[in-house]
Amino acid sequence: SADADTSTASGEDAYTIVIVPKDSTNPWFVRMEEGVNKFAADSGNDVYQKGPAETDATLQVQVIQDLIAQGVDAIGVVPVDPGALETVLKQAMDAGIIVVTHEGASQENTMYDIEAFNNTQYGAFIMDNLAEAMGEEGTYATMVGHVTNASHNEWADGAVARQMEAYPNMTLLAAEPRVESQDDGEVAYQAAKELLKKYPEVTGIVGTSSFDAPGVARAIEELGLTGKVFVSGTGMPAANKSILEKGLVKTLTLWDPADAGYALASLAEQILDGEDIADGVNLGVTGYENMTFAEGSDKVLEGNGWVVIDKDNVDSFGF
Amino acid sequence: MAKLVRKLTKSNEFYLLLVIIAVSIVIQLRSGQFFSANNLVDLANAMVVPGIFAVGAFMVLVAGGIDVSFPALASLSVYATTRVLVDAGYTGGVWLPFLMVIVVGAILGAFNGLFTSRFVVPVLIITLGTASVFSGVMQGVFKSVQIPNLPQGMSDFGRSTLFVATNPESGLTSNMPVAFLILVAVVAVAFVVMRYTTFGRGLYAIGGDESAAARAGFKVRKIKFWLFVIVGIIASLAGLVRTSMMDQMHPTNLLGMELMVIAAVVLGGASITGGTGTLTGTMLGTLLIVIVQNSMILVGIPTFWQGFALGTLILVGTGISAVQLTRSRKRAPALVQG
Amino acid sequence: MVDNVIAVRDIGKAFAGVQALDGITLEIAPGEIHCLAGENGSGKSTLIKVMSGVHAPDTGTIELNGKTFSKLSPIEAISNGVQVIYQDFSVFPNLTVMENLALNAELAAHRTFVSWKRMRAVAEEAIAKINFTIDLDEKVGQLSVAQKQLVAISRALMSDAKLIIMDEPTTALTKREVDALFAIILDLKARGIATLFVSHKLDEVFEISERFTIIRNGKSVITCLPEELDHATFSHHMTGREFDDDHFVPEHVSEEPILETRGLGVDGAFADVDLTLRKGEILGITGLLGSGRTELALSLFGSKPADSGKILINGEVVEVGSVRAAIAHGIGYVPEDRLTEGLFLERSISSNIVISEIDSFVSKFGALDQRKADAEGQRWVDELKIATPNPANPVNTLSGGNQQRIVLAKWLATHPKILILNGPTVGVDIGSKHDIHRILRTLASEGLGVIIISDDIPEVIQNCNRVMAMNAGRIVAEIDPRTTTESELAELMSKDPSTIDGKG
Amino acid sequence: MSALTTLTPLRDRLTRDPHVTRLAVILVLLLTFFMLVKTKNFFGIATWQSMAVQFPEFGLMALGVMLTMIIGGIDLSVVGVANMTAIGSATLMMSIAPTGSDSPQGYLAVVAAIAFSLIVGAIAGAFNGFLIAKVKIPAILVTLGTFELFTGIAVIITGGKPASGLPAQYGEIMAQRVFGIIPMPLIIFILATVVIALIMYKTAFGTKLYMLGSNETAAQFSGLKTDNLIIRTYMTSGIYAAAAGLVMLANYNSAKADYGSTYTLLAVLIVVLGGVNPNGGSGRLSGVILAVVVLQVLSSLLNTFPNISNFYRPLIWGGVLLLVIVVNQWTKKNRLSRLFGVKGNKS
Ligand SMILES: Nc1ncnc2c1ncn2[C@@H]1O[C@H](COP(=O)(O)OP(=O)(O)OP(=O)(O)O)[C@@H](O)[C@H]1O
Ligand SMILES: Nc1ncnc2c1ncn2[C@@H]1O[C@H](COP(=O)(O)OP(=O)(O)OP(=O)(O)O)[C@@H](O)[C@H]1O
Ligand SMILES: [Mg+2]
Ligand SMILES: [Mg+2]
Repeated sequence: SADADTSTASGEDAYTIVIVPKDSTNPWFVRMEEGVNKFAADSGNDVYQKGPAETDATLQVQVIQDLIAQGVDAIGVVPVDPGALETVLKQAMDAGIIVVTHEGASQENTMYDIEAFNNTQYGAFIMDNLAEAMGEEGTYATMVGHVTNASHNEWADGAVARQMEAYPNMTLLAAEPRVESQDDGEVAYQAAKELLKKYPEVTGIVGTSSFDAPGVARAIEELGLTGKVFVSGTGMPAANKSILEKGLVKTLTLWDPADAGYALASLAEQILDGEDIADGVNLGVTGYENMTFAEGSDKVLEGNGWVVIDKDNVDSFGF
Repeated sequence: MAKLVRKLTKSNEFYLLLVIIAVSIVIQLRSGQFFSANNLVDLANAMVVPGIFAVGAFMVLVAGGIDVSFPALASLSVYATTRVLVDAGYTGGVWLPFLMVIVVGAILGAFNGLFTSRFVVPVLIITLGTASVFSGVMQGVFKSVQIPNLPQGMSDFGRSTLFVATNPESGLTSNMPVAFLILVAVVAVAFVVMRYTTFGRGLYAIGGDESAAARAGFKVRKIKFWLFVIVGIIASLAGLVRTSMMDQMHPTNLLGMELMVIAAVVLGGASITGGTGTLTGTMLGTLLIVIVQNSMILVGIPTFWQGFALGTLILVGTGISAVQLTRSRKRAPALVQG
Repeated sequence: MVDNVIAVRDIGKAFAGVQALDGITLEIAPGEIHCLAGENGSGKSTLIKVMSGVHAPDTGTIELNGKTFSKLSPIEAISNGVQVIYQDFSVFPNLTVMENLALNAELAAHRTFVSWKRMRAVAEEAIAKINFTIDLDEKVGQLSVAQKQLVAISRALMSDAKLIIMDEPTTALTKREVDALFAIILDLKARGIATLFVSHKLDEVFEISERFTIIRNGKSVITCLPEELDHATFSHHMTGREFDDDHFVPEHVSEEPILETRGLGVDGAFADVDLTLRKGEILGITGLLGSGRTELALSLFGSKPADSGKILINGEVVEVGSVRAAIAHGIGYVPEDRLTEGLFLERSISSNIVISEIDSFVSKFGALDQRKADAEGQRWVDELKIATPNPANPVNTLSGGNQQRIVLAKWLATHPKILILNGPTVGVDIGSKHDIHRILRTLASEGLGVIIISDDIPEVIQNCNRVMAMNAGRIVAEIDPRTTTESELAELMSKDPSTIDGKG
Repeated sequence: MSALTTLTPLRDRLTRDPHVTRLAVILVLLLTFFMLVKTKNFFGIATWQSMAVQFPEFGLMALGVMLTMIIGGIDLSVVGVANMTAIGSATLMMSIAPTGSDSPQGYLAVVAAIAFSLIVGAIAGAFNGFLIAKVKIPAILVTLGTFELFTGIAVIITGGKPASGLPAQYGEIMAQRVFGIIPMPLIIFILATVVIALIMYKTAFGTKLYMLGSNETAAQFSGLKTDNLIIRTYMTSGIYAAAAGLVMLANYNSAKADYGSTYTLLAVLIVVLGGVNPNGGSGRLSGVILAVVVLQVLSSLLNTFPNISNFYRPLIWGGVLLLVIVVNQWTKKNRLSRLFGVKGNKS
């Protein structure tokens, strides 16, 4: 039926809107595609998602370049790396293509960027969850996918800032403030084990990548530190059901990527329709119904789209 | 005795062992943790997957080829297995997943084997092609995504432990996974095959001189074909172990490991042109890389410096054995014989 | 009538464009010692490969053990009692002597598991058979060419062969080893085992063979008994040309030596070597394997610089610390093993020839004048009569004799003043051999200083005006070849060194 | 006259090497398919411009890898060199011409950065070459180690963040369209190809590379400075990788330690698809160039099909490589069936 939709929509006045995620194996973007497809069905436009085969800025640029060459109407991007995309997104806009981004607050060459939330606030929220688990005291470290990953580092920075202002009894591990999981559950596991062996004072780890929390949780369980050391971070419900249920992780945070995908496509369509984008714009999905510009910005639209999952509500999401 | 010393100083394994000992001592001095029981168990744990892969890479190197397809092969066979079992709601023991990855691994290995045995083209070229095909099939045809919940048997296997090592000081515990036995078994079987079977000696013979092997009556094509079937099985076992131990199927988790594994085997003294190398060297080479990769935080190397440190260590480690080896070969008396 | 151990009839075999064999028929009786002779590229090796199942013939049949085959597999050939010692030995350089010797037996017995104990026993027995001592645990790649050859020979002799085919088995053997091999062949004969033998050394051929088959351009020329031929007619059948044997007499020898060494030595290889070479001379250096002759050559060529002593060129002490230094001093070196040390097999003939002087075809702006380089290649191809349709073809399209000329051409192209040749005619047929000797003589008469290192005694006796014998790392004698017989020289080479009061 | 003499051997080479001919046939078939199925895209200049911006990045790396493979080695460090040098030159440019500088200052910065980048690339390559030739560590180990090392240096310099904020002049120069249509990266790639062609076929160095790759011992015995050759080869590869880094710096207007992480294997794939023997001694530039173009056209073509996931890209690349292997063998043996026939005396 989706096919039928596309074929009828490819008529004269249907728009071609392409959403370019960071990669496509990650369940995150698989979920995002569901939102994109839903928008395609709702709007009747030619809307689809096409990402690079691996999370790699250069590959993502190539996908966008090819889309420019094909003359699509709008591109919605989740940048692997905003800096790397500036040139190609500028080319796209110069070619008259509508460009919007998601998770790219620092992107200059975009018309609008939508954020499910503010990165610093999101980091703070992760910290709040970790602090609660740690009883607001103890030493912690932060873990990012790669030190080169911008949003992970912003979240981690936000988390540290939040601890500074709100949790005086907690300290950031000075020797290893930030470790890498290389977006790999096995590396997260090995690194966490090393960290906990070398620094017995560490009782909490701020995870950011969706691979972090499960990997760290495995290490905590194996080292016999369940209930003594805690991890928080981002993760999808289904992928983390078991660690939540075992109590290895109390809470994880996320926003529904399907909604973000829907909102991104919807924003692009509104711009194409010539609608005025202003504070309070409604992108048609929960959490994105009343978007406001971030402080001092006329590009970054923030919603309030994050959710907390714990062992009680983990089954209620359906993904 | 003198002969033994000469043999020792000519062997790559000897210098590698010295390097490993030196590195361990440095780590011990810097962290005080290296020789603790639970750290050693952690290293053994981290060694399982690269170790199993290394055995396969070693066998291919001996026969004179470089196989870069094993991570893709393992990913595809384990993904297919897990997907089918999860979709079928399989809740039984781990024997079926094992059986399935062995069968799928053997079939994919046979695909490699068909090409390598029938075409006079370096294995590196062929496996670059098949690796792309394998990962393309996994990601494109199977539309691979993470599988968060594994069949119960695989989860249980991944969690089962041989024993638990406790650090008396910190009270931390590390589990020696049952999967370590798979590494031991693979190494043991490979040792027997490589040393005591005509097939294994055939691999060495082919790596030494392929046409001489054919003239001597080795069935070169057949041996190459079965080599890749075996390597397919070995790689798939590694993949299944990794997936079970992670308790999740991440389709791309293994990809990109090939170069590090091959480097470990070459570090262990296997020649990239074939015919030489030992399993001992292979395991030592892998161990060195695993130690280095898993001791950065212990040693206190800041995250930003870890890539630099890893690169330096690879170069220093390989450099020491290379220099020593050239030296001892030069020192050895030239052919004097009456 | 005695059944043949093998008979091939009307064999034809073509390789992309080359008719390597054309209607060859050959029969070998049990216990017969049969010699297959022919120039380089006449098809001998190809015929052997057909008989041993490596190549399938295009036409013709092979009769073996009363069965007729249109083609064989290597295993079929082996199990029917055909054993081959290939020209390239077919050894495994990465395996030990023991395995090289014993693996075949394990394979032939269709074993799944090998036993190292059994293999050691088998290997010990094999080397005992031909009376040669060697470390069974040494890697074959570490052995000298001659030792490799002996390994290949002992391996072939192990099985229950009915026919042993030897493709140039004696190329790297010294007289003593050749004698030992002949004793073995005669012993085999006594046990009813036939031998098919390819060699380019005429003396040997006449010494051992009972019957000759001579082929030329892939066709049989004659099959006859040794009595029916002498050296000259034999050579004539092979090449269609006439040769005359004479001693080399230098036309003009300079007063001043061009090359001298004083007390030259390399630890563990040779010591106290004093030699003098003048322009116009051909100096022979001969010695057994391990006598230090190759190391001496390598140290003169800078590849294994001397540990002690001096080298003088034109009376001046020079440092020959590297190959490039040697070349700069006008020294050229034709190495022992042309395949591994001399040739770039997959590259073109002309680039092989010009490589050592390639920098001279570079213009001021750094551009290589390819046409000039090709012309130079073509010039040497013509000059040395290298048989090729096109100098752009890769070297591996040529046979051994022609390959050797390429190595020679490479050095002549650098206009050397001193040319050192290590085994210049190993594996080269009489025609080519003769041509190469002619070339060397001409070069000497043009004022070059030539050193031939060889254990082919007739070669040095005929082509050198002075010969030095090396034994156990020392020069033990210098002889005048016109007044010394081959056997005297052979004795000097092989005597127990302690009984000779040599220099130092 | 001179153009004629350079052209003739080129044509000779094209027709003499069947592998290259086959790649050319594949390309023609591919283009025909493209033209028929995606006519609109095929005739749009934008399609070609976007390709011309993309392939120089990995194409330049492949050219360097090609040289190292011709001498029987390999260079896995190209991506590390590219990122390290790009970061270095970005940092340099920003310090010479911080935001707000005037344009002469900016151009000076650009020139200095380009020179700096190529020099650092040469040094990095020479370091590889030194370890391979003098310390005698296998090339695969050396370059894997230096890949980690160079990437590590890039991470240390930037703390893992992108180096951005380049003077506008850099982007301006690199975004030039020569004759209004040809993108700068393509010009750089063509220039680099011409240079490498001259090196390979018009200098003694080129000939020596092939000889060295064919037989290292014989090369030594022929008086070639083998160590020096090896070092110079890796140096050239380093320079080409640095050039790729400069192109990436322009394409992304920033440099970062982990850009182009998929290019290592892609470059190797291109070189072997182009017909270079990984054991050294043979292979042609024309084959490698064709392989670059074939892969680029294939992937751009794929991107025009919304329904075909990018995951099919490796599948198709691998498929093309295997296909070429099969076809090569086929024509060598005349009949493929013989390949699968049983050897023995059953005929
Ligand atoms: N596999 C092959 N492919 C192409 N040509 C070949 C092949 N093998 C042999 N030839 C050609 O066949 C001819 C006969 O070669 P063969 O090796 O039998 O000569 P030969 O008599 O052994 O010479 P030599 O005395 O030099 O050993 C030569 O012209 C050779 O180039
Ligand atoms: N399997 C093969 N494939 C390709 N070429 C071959 C093959 N076997 C032999 N040749 C070629 O055939 C020619 C003759 O081969 P062969 O090894 O018999 O040399 P040869 O003629 O015996 O040399 P010589 O007697 O001078 O040592 C050589 O040029 C060799 O490269
Ligand atoms: Mg021959
Ligand atoms: Mg011969």
